[in-house]
Amino acid sequence: MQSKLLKKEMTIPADFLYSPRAATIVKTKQMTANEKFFEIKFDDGEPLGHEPGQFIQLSIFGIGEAPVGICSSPTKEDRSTFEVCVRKVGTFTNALHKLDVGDKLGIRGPYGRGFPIDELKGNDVLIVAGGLGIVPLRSLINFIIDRRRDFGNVMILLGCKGPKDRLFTDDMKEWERMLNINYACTVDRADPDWKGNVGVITTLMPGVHIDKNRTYAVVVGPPIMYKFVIAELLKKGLSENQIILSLERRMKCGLGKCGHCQINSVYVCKDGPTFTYAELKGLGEAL
Amino acid sequence: MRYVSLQKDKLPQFVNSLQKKYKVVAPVKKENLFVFATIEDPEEVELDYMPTILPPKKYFLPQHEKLGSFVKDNVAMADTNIDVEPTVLFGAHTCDIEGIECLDIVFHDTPADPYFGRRKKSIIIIGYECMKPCDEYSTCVTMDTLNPRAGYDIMITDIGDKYILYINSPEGMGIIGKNPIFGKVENERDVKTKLLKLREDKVKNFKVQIDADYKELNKIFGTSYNSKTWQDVGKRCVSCGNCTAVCPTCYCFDINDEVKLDMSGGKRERVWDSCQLDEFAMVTGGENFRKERSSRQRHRYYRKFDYSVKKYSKFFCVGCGRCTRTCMADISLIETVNELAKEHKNAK
Amino acid sequence: MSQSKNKKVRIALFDFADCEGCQLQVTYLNDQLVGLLEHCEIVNFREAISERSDDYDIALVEGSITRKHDEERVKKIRENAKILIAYGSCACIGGVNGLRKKFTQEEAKDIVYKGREFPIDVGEPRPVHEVVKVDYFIYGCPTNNEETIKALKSILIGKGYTPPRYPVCVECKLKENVCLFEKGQVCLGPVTRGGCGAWCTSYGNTCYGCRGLLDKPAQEGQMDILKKNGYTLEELKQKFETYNLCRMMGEQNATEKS
Amino acid sequence: MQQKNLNINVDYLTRVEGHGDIVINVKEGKLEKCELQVIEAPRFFEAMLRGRSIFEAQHITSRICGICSTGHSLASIKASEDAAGFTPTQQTVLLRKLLLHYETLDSHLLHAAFLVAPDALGVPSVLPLLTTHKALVLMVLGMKKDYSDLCDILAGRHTHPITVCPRGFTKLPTKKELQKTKDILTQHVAKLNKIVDLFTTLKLPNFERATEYVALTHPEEYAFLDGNITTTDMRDSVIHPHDYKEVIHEFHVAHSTSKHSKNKRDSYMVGALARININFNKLNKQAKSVASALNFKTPSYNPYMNTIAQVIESAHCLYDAIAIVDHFLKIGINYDEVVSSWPKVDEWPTFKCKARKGVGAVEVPRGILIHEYTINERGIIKNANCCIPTNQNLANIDLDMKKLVPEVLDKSKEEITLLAEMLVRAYDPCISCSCHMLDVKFIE
Ligand SMILES: Cc1cc2nc3c(=O)[nH]c(=O)nc-3n(C[C@H](O)[C@H](O)[C@H](O)COP(=O)(O)OP(=O)(O)OC[C@H]3O[C@@H](n4cnc5c(N)ncnc54)[C@H](O)[C@@H]3O)c2cc1C
Ligand code: SF4
Ligand code: SF4
Ligand code: SF4
Repeated sequence: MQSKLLKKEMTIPADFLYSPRAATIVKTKQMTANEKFFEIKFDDGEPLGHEPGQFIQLSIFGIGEAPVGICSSPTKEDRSTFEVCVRKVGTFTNALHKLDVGDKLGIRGPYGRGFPIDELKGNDVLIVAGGLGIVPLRSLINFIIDRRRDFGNVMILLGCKGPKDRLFTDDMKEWERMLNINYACTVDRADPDWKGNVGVITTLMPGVHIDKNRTYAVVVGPPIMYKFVIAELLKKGLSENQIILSLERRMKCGLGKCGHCQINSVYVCKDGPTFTYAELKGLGEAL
Repeated sequence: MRYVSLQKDKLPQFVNSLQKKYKVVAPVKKENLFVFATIEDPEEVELDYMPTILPPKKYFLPQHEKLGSFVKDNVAMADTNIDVEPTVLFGAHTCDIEGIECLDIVFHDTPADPYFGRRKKSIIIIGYECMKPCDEYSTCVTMDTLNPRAGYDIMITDIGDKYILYINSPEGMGIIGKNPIFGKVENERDVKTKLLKLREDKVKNFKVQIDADYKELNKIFGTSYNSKTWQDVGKRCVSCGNCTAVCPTCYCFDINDEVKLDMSGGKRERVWDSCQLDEFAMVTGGENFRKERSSRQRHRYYRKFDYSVKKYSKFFCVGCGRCTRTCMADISLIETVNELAKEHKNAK
Repeated sequence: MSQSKNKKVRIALFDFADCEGCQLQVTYLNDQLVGLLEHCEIVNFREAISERSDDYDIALVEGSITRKHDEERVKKIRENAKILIAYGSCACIGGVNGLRKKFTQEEAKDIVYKGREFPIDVGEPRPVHEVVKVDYFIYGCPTNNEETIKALKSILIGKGYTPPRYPVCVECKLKENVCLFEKGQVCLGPVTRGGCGAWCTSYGNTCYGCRGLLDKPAQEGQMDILKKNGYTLEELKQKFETYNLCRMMGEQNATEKS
Repeated sequence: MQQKNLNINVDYLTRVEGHGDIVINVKEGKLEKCELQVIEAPRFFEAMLRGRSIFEAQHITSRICGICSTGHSLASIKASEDAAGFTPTQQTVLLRKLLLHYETLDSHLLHAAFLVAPDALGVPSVLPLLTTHKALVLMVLGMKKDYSDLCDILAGRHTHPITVCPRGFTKLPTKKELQKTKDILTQHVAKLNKIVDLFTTLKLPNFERATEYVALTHPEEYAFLDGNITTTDMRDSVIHPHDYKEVIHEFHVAHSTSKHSKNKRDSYMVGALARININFNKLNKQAKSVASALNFKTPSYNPYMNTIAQVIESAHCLYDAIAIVDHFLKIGINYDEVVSSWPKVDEWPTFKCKARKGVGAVEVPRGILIHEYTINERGIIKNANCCIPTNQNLANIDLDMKKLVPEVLDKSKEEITLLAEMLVRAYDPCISCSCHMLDVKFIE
């Protein structure tokens, strides 16, 4: 289950295994009360060189590190920067939220196995995002948009708690507008201005028509969502190999050593964070 | 020359000669138990010892290890090189050597861990073969770690009237060198035969307590994931983390930053962690993927007998018995595995 | 807390019902104290200096809150302080003061002040957080300077401080001590919050639980262990009580209520 | 003398351990009120000990006072052992003496150099001394750190010692640690001389009031850890610690949460001055030569001289500590004597406690400290009483002040305040302790 990336890493001098590379924040945006967007550039000008679905370890010395997914596509116009979107939940993320344009931070990575782009190519792609799950998926969606010709039908289903919790609303407007993308969004609880769907994400599923022979579903969201969405997808006839998920676990090293992200015999940081449902099904602690 | 002999009374002299060039760490007494410690006086060395409280992994993966330092307003980590004093690990048992081998596999798996690598390179391992069982908790026969195999520079075997030293590496050769305290071995083939015979004979002294052999073990774990044994073990466990700390093949760690008092900088270090602790697998939002003590204990066993086999084709239990010895709740590896073996057999 | 270059963070120490042992630890900081004083200023430290001030950022509150008068005093401190730290076990969990709770106020007064006219407000020993909001906790009887420094640094750079949630055993094993159970003794290490560096057990004594029970102690497992070692429930309760009576009584009340 | 009104209220005495206020009220030249008020949150240790085992009494009573925790530990252990009928080994006794010496040295030096010297040099606190006597201040700070290190070696920590318990020590120092101990103590000889030099130049107020002095005394040594009780009024007779109540009569006063004590007179004094007045001849020769260097003569009725007595005692303790360490360096430590703080299950049958009383009397820096426990046959404390040195001195302090203030009424208010403060400080009171322990009587 080793990705191409691991070979790349071997060329990093050993000393730098735990040493972050210096980077600077070039743009920030408060997306919701708790989520903030950062555009980051390496001080040496090198691109990050990631694949959609991979993650990096952000580092603030004195505070610590935290793994976060990359939300920009490697096909982005300005390849010298990349983007992340972080929810404020604890020590590190609180400290990160205090940073602004011009502030420096450290980056390790990219790490992990991204979404299986090669397999998705030529096929239909159903993207299901719940809450923060949109963060790594945005990278994939924008990748697909930039390489639209390589993919078949593309459907995006989005679920959030409420209209105010929606991330990347600008992108969403764009996706909604695009004719070659099917886009739907639902919220658990509406507010007076909300005109769209109301209900958990599975309520969108019946309306989705897929060709089970050529569709891959890429699903990212909280653990509770997986259970229901996977059941729906299997009902629609997708095979376990056609369902792709991304998992979140506690991580310290990102290098397959520290043991925190271990799910049964796999390490999320190295073997994942993306998996096919087939890979995870037998793992008792995965979902 | 692969073998030399050493008169028993010359052992302190040998240790003394090592001390001239190396820091020597060896088993010494601590109250009624033993620990590996830097020795000052060769007389402190206790070769007839029970497995130490902590295995020698603490020299390869220290309890607290600095990864590097940093200064304020600079994101680069400096000082990532570690200097390891040339060290001799003296008198390590074969099970512990096997434990170091397990760690070696993990830390050399891509991407290789530079800190472990450097320590491994700087530590010369002189093993000491067990001729009799240490206590009823070890399972070295089942785990096939009783006899020396690999991972050491020199192996000392007590053949009764004297020691035979087997030299297994250029570093080992460097140590033996031309030191006159060692005797020449006339016929290396004879010695080899003699040692093989000795090993055949000594196994008889060891009582095998696990009701499954090496090959069956993995199969047993293949069917035991949902065994009720885990509930029983979980009920007794107090999550003190002792079993993982003392295990020669447990290597999980945490990474922490600590700033200096004047806040001008600080260091990033890694500290031993334990999958038995409540928070170990907790993520944002409070979700904990191994909330129950039973699932954490199961995880530990599976890391020894199943996951490691899937990942590295190797058992990560070396049969040292420490986890059982240290557990105040009397959770016994032998009992647990036998319980699983029984269930496995009955299911069949 | 953001620090501007020239204004030092002002730290104040206060004591309530206690032995002042935790404050005393501050005087043992030596070089580290000097280092700390580069960006902090200690105001209100009755044991060492005379000056007093109401202008401080961080208040270290030592001791349990007992009397009405103390309750008001600590409320004032809370108002003045940006950050309030419960310092030491008396402040964090009630500590040995909790043992007083085995008696009613009247009994206690009678035992000690029998025949005295002097009015005495006995009060109920309470950890500080039961009276005012506490931002951080530094446990220990006495507090351990290594932890105090670690916590202060961590708070000063804005990271905050969470004491370990694992038991004393973790640190004890890392120090390679011979386990007390191995020697046939009863130790509260497995159910006591770590962070002291296994202080007592490293010196051959048992853990007395001075840092308080873990949030989720394996009480059943621990009882089993102790019983196996020949100790009675009564002895056990006694051991737990030494530092944890405030919490134990609180839990009892809670169950009584429900 | 002019007719004067004076109202002094020193709220929160600084530079004494604990909370205390001095109140002096003079109306038209007449002293109306003059007392040391001690009001602190009471903690009821007396109640807390009830029903506890003698094997945890040390741990609990140590928490009476962080500053005097070693003294409380030792007195408690002695009371426990006495009650259980246990005699400690010679090694244990010597090591306990060593620990008590550390405590005395640490406390005396801090008091003399940091709390009293500033007064004698006419500065408000130790801080100005940092400019005038920087080397000395740093030296004393260093010594303080040394004692904390030495306590770490022997007891695990200074505040609330870990290794000391009934029956012995839970951990004994290694040979290397003993050598380190010796090195540190040897360096202190020269350092102590510097402090002695400082005190030869200092002038302490001239004031005398003869009172009764109470201390332990021992036929073979300058009594700290062991001895019988005697007083200067008892001449040469002694009483066993069990009968301490024949001398120490406690009573309540309104202005303090602490108990006061007296014997035949209205008050008595305990502490370094009392000890030296009684046991001067038993001082070692080094201490005696310090006494002559400081021009100290017994008996001294000047309470301000308590500090001088402390400096002399420091010399005694230091040289005695070195002798103890030398002894162990020579014959080695017997590590088989390590004990557990609480008897193991299999040891219990060997404990045949009888229901009886045990008393531990120890000379701690501030004077004689007594713990008295009555236990049942299972070693459970039924009744406890503790006499704290500072409490025993409170009545004497009040009477000293009542004599002192009229003698100095011609001075300014500031000067009077200072003299009164200095007087209280001379006693080195630990108000923390004094409020935390009172009479302990259980009515059953
Ligand atoms: C592969 C991966 C990708 C992620 N991508 C994103 C992202 O794009 N945006 C985002 O906002 N968050 C993301 N996260 C989650 C993010 O890493 C955590 O929210 C963050 O580490 C919390 O750190 P903290 O110091 O702020 O919280 P803490 O104060 O440490 O703790 C808050 C909570 O988070 C848990 N936690 C602590 N450390 C981790 C950790 N390393 N991983 C997971 N949970 C942890 C704690 O148990 C606790 O419940 C990702 C996590 C993983 C593993
Ligand atoms: S699991 Fe137990 S017996 Fe096996 S290597 Fe680890 S400590 Fe030793
Ligand atoms: S926690 Fe212990 S050391 Fe601290 S003040 Fe309270 S009794 Fe004293
Ligand atoms: S070992 Fe136990 S009693 Fe001792 S300091 Fe630590 S928590 Fe407190």
